[in-house]
Amino acid sequence: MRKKTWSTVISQEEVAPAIYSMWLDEREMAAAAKPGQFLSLYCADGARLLPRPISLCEVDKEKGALRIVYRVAGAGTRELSMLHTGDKASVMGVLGNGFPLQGVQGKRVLIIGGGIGIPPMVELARALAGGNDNKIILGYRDGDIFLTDELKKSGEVFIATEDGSIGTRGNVMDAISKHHLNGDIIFACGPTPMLRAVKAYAAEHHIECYLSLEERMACGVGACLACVCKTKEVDSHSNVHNKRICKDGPVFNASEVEI
Amino acid sequence: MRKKTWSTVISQEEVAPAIYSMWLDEREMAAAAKPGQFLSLYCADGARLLPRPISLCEVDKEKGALRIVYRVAGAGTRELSMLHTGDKASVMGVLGNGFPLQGVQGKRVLIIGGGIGIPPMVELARALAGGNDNKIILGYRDGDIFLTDELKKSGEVFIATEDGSIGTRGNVMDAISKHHLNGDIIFACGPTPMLRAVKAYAAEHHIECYLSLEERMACGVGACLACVCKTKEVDSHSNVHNKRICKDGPVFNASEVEI
Amino acid sequence: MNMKVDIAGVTWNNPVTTASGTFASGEEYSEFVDLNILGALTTKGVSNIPWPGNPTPRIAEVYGGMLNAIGLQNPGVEVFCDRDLPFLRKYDTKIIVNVCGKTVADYCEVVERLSDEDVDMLEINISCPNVKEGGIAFGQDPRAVEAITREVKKYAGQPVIMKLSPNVTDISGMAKAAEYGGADALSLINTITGMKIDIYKRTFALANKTGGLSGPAVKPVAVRMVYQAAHAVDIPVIGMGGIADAEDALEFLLAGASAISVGTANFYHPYAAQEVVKGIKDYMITNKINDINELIGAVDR
Amino acid sequence: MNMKVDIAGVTWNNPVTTASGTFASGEEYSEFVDLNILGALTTKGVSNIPWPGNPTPRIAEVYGGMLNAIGLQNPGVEVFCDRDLPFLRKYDTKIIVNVCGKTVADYCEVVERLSDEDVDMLEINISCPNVKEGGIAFGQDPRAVEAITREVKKYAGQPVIMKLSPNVTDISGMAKAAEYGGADALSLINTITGMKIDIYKRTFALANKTGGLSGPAVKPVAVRMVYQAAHAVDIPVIGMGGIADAEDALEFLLAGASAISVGTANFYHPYAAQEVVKGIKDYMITNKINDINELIGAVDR
Ligand SMILES: Cc1cc2nc3c(=O)[nH]c(=O)nc-3n(C[C@H](O)[C@H](O)[C@H](O)COP(=O)(O)OP(=O)(O)OC[C@H]3O[C@@H](n4cnc5c(N)ncnc54)[C@H](O)[C@@H]3O)c2cc1C
Ligand SMILES: Cc1cc2nc3c(=O)[nH]c(=O)nc-3n(C[C@H](O)[C@H](O)[C@H](O)COP(=O)(O)OP(=O)(O)OC[C@H]3O[C@@H](n4cnc5c(N)ncnc54)[C@H](O)[C@@H]3O)c2cc1C
Ligand SMILES: Cc1cc2nc3c(=O)[nH]c(=O)nc-3n(C[C@H](O)[C@H](O)[C@H](O)COP(=O)(O)O)c2cc1C
Ligand SMILES: Cc1cc2nc3c(=O)[nH]c(=O)nc-3n(C[C@H](O)[C@H](O)[C@H](O)COP(=O)(O)O)c2cc1C
Ligand code: FES
Ligand code: FES
Repeated sequence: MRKKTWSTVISQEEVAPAIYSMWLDEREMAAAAKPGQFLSLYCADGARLLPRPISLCEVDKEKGALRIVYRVAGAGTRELSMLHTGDKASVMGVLGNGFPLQGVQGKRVLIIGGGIGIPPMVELARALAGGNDNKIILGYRDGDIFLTDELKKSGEVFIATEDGSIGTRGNVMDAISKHHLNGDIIFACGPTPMLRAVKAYAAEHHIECYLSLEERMACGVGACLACVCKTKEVDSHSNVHNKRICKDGPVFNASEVEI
Repeated sequence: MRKKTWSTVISQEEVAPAIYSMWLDEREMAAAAKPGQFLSLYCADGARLLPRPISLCEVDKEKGALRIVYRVAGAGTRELSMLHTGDKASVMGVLGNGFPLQGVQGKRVLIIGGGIGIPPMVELARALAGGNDNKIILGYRDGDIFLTDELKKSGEVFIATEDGSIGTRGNVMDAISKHHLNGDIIFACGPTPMLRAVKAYAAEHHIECYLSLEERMACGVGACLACVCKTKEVDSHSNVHNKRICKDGPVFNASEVEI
Repeated sequence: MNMKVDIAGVTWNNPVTTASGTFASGEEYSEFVDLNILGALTTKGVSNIPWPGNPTPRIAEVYGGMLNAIGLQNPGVEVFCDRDLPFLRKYDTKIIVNVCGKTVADYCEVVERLSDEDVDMLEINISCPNVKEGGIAFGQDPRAVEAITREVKKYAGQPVIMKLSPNVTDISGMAKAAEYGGADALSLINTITGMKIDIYKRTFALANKTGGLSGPAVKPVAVRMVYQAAHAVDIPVIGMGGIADAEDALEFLLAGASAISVGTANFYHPYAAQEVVKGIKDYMITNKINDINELIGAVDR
Repeated sequence: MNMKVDIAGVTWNNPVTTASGTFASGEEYSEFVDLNILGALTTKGVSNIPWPGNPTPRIAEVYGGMLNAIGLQNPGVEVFCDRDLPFLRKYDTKIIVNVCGKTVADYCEVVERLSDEDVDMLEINISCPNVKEGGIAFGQDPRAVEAITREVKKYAGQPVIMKLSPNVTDISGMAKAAEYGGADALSLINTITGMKIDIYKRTFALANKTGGLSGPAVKPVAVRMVYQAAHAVDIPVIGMGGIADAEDALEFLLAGASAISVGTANFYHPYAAQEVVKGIKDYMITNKINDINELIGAVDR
């Protein structure tokens, strides 16, 4: 289910400095949405035409609502942060493939989120909360943490902060080794250096690992070839060593992509 | 007094189909404003950068408020028409020279407004209402008239409509001849064909005549030379046969400009 | 009411196509747009062998538009013929295959390979600013334009549209050169070379340093060049550059374009191409235009 | 912290000037901006005799910018010297007089007339797309650029900035031609030729049919050309095209411009030039840059 439409803002609040949480009324997209998928949000200002891709943080299928949590990174997200209840947001979705959930049942899951890569982990952790022993490792810059309460409902949460103000001082890998965390499968989203470290760790320990990647996007639907990542093998669609993050991802098996 | 600022919208309403009336909270500009001057309004959408020049319709010096009345002519005025009480409007003002009021005292004044050239006549007529016998001739397309109530307070109003639904069928000149209106001085604002007719009429009857002109504007302050009109004599500023409508006008003695 | 236009002997149901590289081979946008509604569908550039394209970041947002340096990534003509062409043929629309290459021989190889395929027209991209060899180098010198046109025409089984670069002093000269070389039609504009610098990282926003500017920002330049080109030649001109709605499209038709392409607008408004077709029709009804051909070049009349 | 830059031997207090034709001779904007804060003030084009300019409409709004075809209306060099120069000399800013003409002799006449005046630099506009004779015709052929530069230099009492047109295939070649001809500095870009059509009236939006595109829409093209020109020559380059804030200005400095001009932005934000000066200073403080010259061309370093 893909469409572009005007969605009504149900609510918006600042959950940490410059981090906003917005609920959108979007029944059709909510019905189809899977954890790890994303939306393209568009600006009202005609100077800014390209989409702002933002991951789904929560999906309320019953209410027909979608939650996104994002950092104000520039003019586009600043504009979005100024929307109020009842305003309309221009949204395309739902986009991307999402995290693979088949066969995860019963496995020990490591859910790793760094900074603004944490939001997609909320819906993922909830989806896996039933049958799995979720360990959720979250990396923040400092004590301004967000979404930890939501995530605590779906597993055991371990926090790392760069300045050491909460939890382990350092990054998510430091928290993993400090707490001797083990798992059969890893899901991770966060800055590229973090994803590289996670990938290396997974390879070293032969753990199945899925990463959610980011790249600049123009179309969001696989048509423009802006958002590619390098792949180990020739991709069947592109016929070269490239996959499209927006359509073939944003979630990839760590072993198939080169980051 | 010229500045560019964000003014608060006090109120806005649709006074006729696609004709909006907006009051702006702008004490400093109101204090300086004269009838016939105008504001430049700017769009929020960065795709549209140039000003929308709109005449002052009323000036409330006591409240520090300015009224504009405008037709939704395109995307920019459509955007303006969507502002509500409390919203901010980007405004530059006050611009232009305004109508010359010295020496008008005691004269028989013909105030002629056509269509969206009517708004500036409201403040002008009020300023002249004390000591003059104002005849106010208004031309509309059809029965959707506006600002007539305001104008009736400042003189005797004669209406012409193109479709004849109210008053004289035809244009302002038809109303003037039908009612045998005479005057010692004319102030007019409206579409160019109307202004041409007024100018010819004034010349024929040797009546002093002031016209408010329109042209596309970029700067609004006399710097870009976009908004010129042809003049009979070499202009002292430009040193050619051109005057700037935004700075040297928008009001000109009919005998000095070629339209 | 007639919306059909004749482009070099090929009759399109209406004058609207998609700009190469902004609509892939149609599949991705078929979820948003009924492809049957398009006068023609122009594909992403196709080369003789698969091309991997440029490193990322490949795009950057700029005021009223975007820069791209995709670098003509494509799966190659074989995969195109085996997979994309059968998909496209399901629809009632003309198929224009955009062709790219590094050498004249490369272009000719693709053109020859396509000559027996069920393709309606070929568009030869001699104006891509984002590849080191080929592309724009051919499109900035009138002699090179004429030469490559003449060569490609020898192998072509379909009418040939030469796609011109706006990065030139004299677009009329380029248009004439393509016409002398035997082009059946022209299309323009491709993207205008631009650059964006990230002032915080003090580096180029694109891995390729420069990229092609497209979107509404380029429209006035595109309308001017289409006007000039259409007045310089007797072959049809397909206009593009910043077209996002029917009003934009009509500007190009009035300027002299016989057809138009919707490009970057597809990205931010996936229904754009379809709405342009509808909007042109509405304009014709409102303005009592019986034949779209009355509008073509009408700004001068 | 040093914000001073040396442009062909003239020291500006900071690298910010106004683009010719967007700031008249300063008087109109002196109500909004403290002219003392500008590194330099560049005037509207001045010719030997008064020029009436083009018929109206002279401008049209376009997406993210504007088209203008003012046609270089100006009161002529005598009025300029008698009225505008004394006004400008009251301020602590360098004065750059932009010069236009129909023939090489016209240019030389103005340049010679100004040679003894209290003017700091001359900017020779060989790139105006809006006049029939002169202007852009000189700016689209490297030999013509070199020749006019050489000629003008003979009469100039001040350093000469040649203002280049973006409507060319090869901006580096033009930059080199001006340098060979003896230019002391370059400025670019002038406007890009564009066109707008009113689809309801089916006529041109400008009386002149075509006009020059300026404003944020052109910035990526301008940054690219400034980068190319700055890499092609050893003389300083003054960058402009769509600069509206300090971030825009810094892009040009990083690309290689030694100074920058604020143009169209003055129209819609009369405080722009002043805010650009302030914003560059803030950026230098935040990023611990002691000398503005460290930033010039720094994208490559
Ligand atoms: C699949 C995906 C999911 C994402 N999910 C989230 C999320 O849940 N929460 C969140 O805060 N951020 C998320 N991001 C990053 C988010 O898209 C950017 O922060 C946002 O686009 C910045 O827009 P801006 O206008 O504020 O910044 P600007 O820097 O002004 O944006 C300029 C341009 O660059 C693009 N851009 C800038 N940063 C990024 C980036 N990191 N990735 C892709 N494009 C970028 C913008 O979309 C825009 O086109 C996600 C990115 C991707 C690709
Ligand atoms: C001195 C002056 C006073 C005016 N007073 C009023 C008034 O009181 N009420 C009112 O309804 N209208 C008035 N107008 C006309 C008003 O400026 C235009 O209707 C308005 O700018 C249209 O903007 P738009 O975005 O809706 O239309 P668009 O056509 O989309 O505008 C595109 C561009 O053209 C310009 N433009 C379009 N029409 C005009 C015009 N007639 N004059 C100047 N520029 C134009 C716009 O400013 C903009 O830059 C006045 C014009 C001038 C010059
Ligand atoms: C992402 C992207 C990819 C493009 N790829 C091609 C291409 O493969 N071949 C080609 O001839 N033009 C290509 N173009 C140019 C467009 O077809 C078109 O000429 C240009 O973008 C101007 O139109 P627009 O402003 O409507 O996008 C591409 C443009 C974009 C934005
Ligand atoms: C209304 C207007 C008038 C201009 N007049 C001149 C001129 O007289 N001489 C000149 O060299 N450039 C002139 N220019 C070009 C500008 O100086 C500048 O090169 C161009 O507009 C690009 O910068 P911008 O996008 O910041 O405006 C003019 C531009 C505009 C918009
Ligand atoms: S953003 Fe266009 S292919 Fe991914
Ligand atoms: S609008 Fe610039 S001089 Fe009048």
